[in-house]
Amino acid sequence: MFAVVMLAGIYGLVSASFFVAMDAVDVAFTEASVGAGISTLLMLTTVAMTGRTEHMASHKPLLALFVVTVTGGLLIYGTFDMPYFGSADAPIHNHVAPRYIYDSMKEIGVPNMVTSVLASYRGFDTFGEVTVIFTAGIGVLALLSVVQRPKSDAVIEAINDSMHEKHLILRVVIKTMIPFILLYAFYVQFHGDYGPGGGFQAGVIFAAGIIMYALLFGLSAARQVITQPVVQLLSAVGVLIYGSVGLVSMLNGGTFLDYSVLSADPIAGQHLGILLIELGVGLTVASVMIIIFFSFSARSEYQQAKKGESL
Amino acid sequence: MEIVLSLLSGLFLLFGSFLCLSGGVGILRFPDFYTRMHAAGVTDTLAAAMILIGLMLQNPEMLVIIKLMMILLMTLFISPAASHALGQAAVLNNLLPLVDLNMNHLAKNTTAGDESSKS
Amino acid sequence: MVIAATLAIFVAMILAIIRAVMGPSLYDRILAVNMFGTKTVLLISLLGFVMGRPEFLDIAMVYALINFISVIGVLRLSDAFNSKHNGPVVGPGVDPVERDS
Amino acid sequence: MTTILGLYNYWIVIVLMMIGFYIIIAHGHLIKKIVGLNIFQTSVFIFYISVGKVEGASAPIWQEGIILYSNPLPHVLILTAIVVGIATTALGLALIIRIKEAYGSVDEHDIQAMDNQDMVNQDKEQQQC
Repeated sequence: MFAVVMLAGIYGLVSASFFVAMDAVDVAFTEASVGAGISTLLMLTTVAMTGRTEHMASHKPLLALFVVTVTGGLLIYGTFDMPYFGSADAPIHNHVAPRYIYDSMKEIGVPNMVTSVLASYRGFDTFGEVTVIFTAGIGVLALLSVVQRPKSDAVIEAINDSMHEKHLILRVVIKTMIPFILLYAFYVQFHGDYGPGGGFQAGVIFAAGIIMYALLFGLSAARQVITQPVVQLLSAVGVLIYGSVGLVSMLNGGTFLDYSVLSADPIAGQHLGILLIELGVGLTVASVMIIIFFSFSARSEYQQAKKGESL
Repeated sequence: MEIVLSLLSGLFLLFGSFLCLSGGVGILRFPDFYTRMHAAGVTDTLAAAMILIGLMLQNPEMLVIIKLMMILLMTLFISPAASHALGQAAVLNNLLPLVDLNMNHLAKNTTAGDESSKS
Repeated sequence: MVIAATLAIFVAMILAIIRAVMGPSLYDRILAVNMFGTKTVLLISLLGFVMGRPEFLDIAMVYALINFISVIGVLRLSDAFNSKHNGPVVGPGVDPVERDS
Repeated sequence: MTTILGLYNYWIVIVLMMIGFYIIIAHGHLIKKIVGLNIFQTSVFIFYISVGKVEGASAPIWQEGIILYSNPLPHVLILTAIVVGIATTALGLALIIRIKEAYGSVDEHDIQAMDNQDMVNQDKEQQQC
């Protein structure tokens, strides 16, 4: 099982390099921060909690193989009518894409077309996605949250000391690196208009910094830095910021999420709107990732404590 | 000046690629975990440094050079720390290095250890 | 030269994948994944130069960070695996824990 | 020959997709099913991104002197999909943890056997009443 998870991690790394080769730098950025780091960690936590063994008898390969081959064959038959790889006159490039590519600089004024499409042209879509992420965070919280008394300072100190001896070098290295990671997350957040980056990526990087802290200093210590209520509040605030930007633009006489009316100059309004929205996205993504990780590791601690009692 | 720079960068890149390849061969061919770690850890750091310096010499833009330097610094920070963590975890969990106490039978024991580690 | 370096890194990555698939111990896999990650950082920065838009080094930077985080995380979690059964040492080069896969 | 060179990206996607599909339907282990689902998902990402690529074009970030860009629309769709994907994966893993706590197993067949056993027991109880 462990090997499966590690190879899945490598798969994430490979696909990110593939995305770079395909010009999709923003996607590569996201995949790099999500696919390689957080998903591997979550899977490993789950494997650690559910056990590593597997029955080999429970396969029914022949029927499955048959179904898969037939489906694959049909799909390959379907590809013969598809436009060739890389051809510029494929239908996908002739519908809305030219407007995004050639007019977005005039209409939005943001060099990164992915950001302008994400936050402005298709702001509705992104609003939906952010809500889905928020809902998933709530779902994880509902499934895994453990009622626990806050530990006393002495207990936290004891855990801290025991880890201090074991991971001294790592802790020193990471302590020096965490400020830079958080700073870098802010850079990604606010540089998203000009280069690859944006709220989604920045949120994940920020969360990764906090997760690193939690891994080496213990969950309780991390919870003292960022308490559970604060994260939960922030995840809701992010969605709220997004929605209220839409409402404010409606109050100013535009349509929902039309940022041109936010300021006297439409381009400046677009800039302001995109900035605020990316902030909302970043807040929600970061806090949902932190919530997910905290819930997983708190559950794992809870299970271990239960095991200790029953022994 | 241009020619010297591109020549230098080519040399750095060549050396970096050589180190990369030797590290790859090392991680595949060495007999036990600790020697493999040596191959990967040592060559990785230097190879990354060489390739990044080679790239730095190729590009005149300041921003790109600064970014490359940050990547280089981070690699120099991260690689040894990760190697240390790996080695420590392996030692603490009773993964023993392939040591031959009886030096005369080095070749024989190595193959035996290799087989048992594959099983 | 840049392209040659890219190819060399590619070959090294493939060798690392072979090691990650072969195992045999858990730490070998983590080592291979770590090496694969550092190679990916180099590959992405080289790819930026090959494609003529070297501004995209940000991705390589993220990669370096995230790779480190995941290695540390995996090691911490594998501690949790192994603390359960710290059995007797089986033999040189054989990890007492890795049994499945 | 031109067909092969022109369409290979779709075929790679299909192969990946079918690998994911096979893992989902053939394996009983729930975490493996999630891994399979992830592979399937990534194959769809690769499909979108490869469709958006234009030969000889550059990344869609505006720069002086570059005329041809790849299509930014699929990038946007996939970018959000990746983050949503990790959120939903986390939800699935959370469900698996609860299943393990409730049944003591993460194998589909064991769980189904236990469910059937429960149903039989309930039927017996009802008959006795």
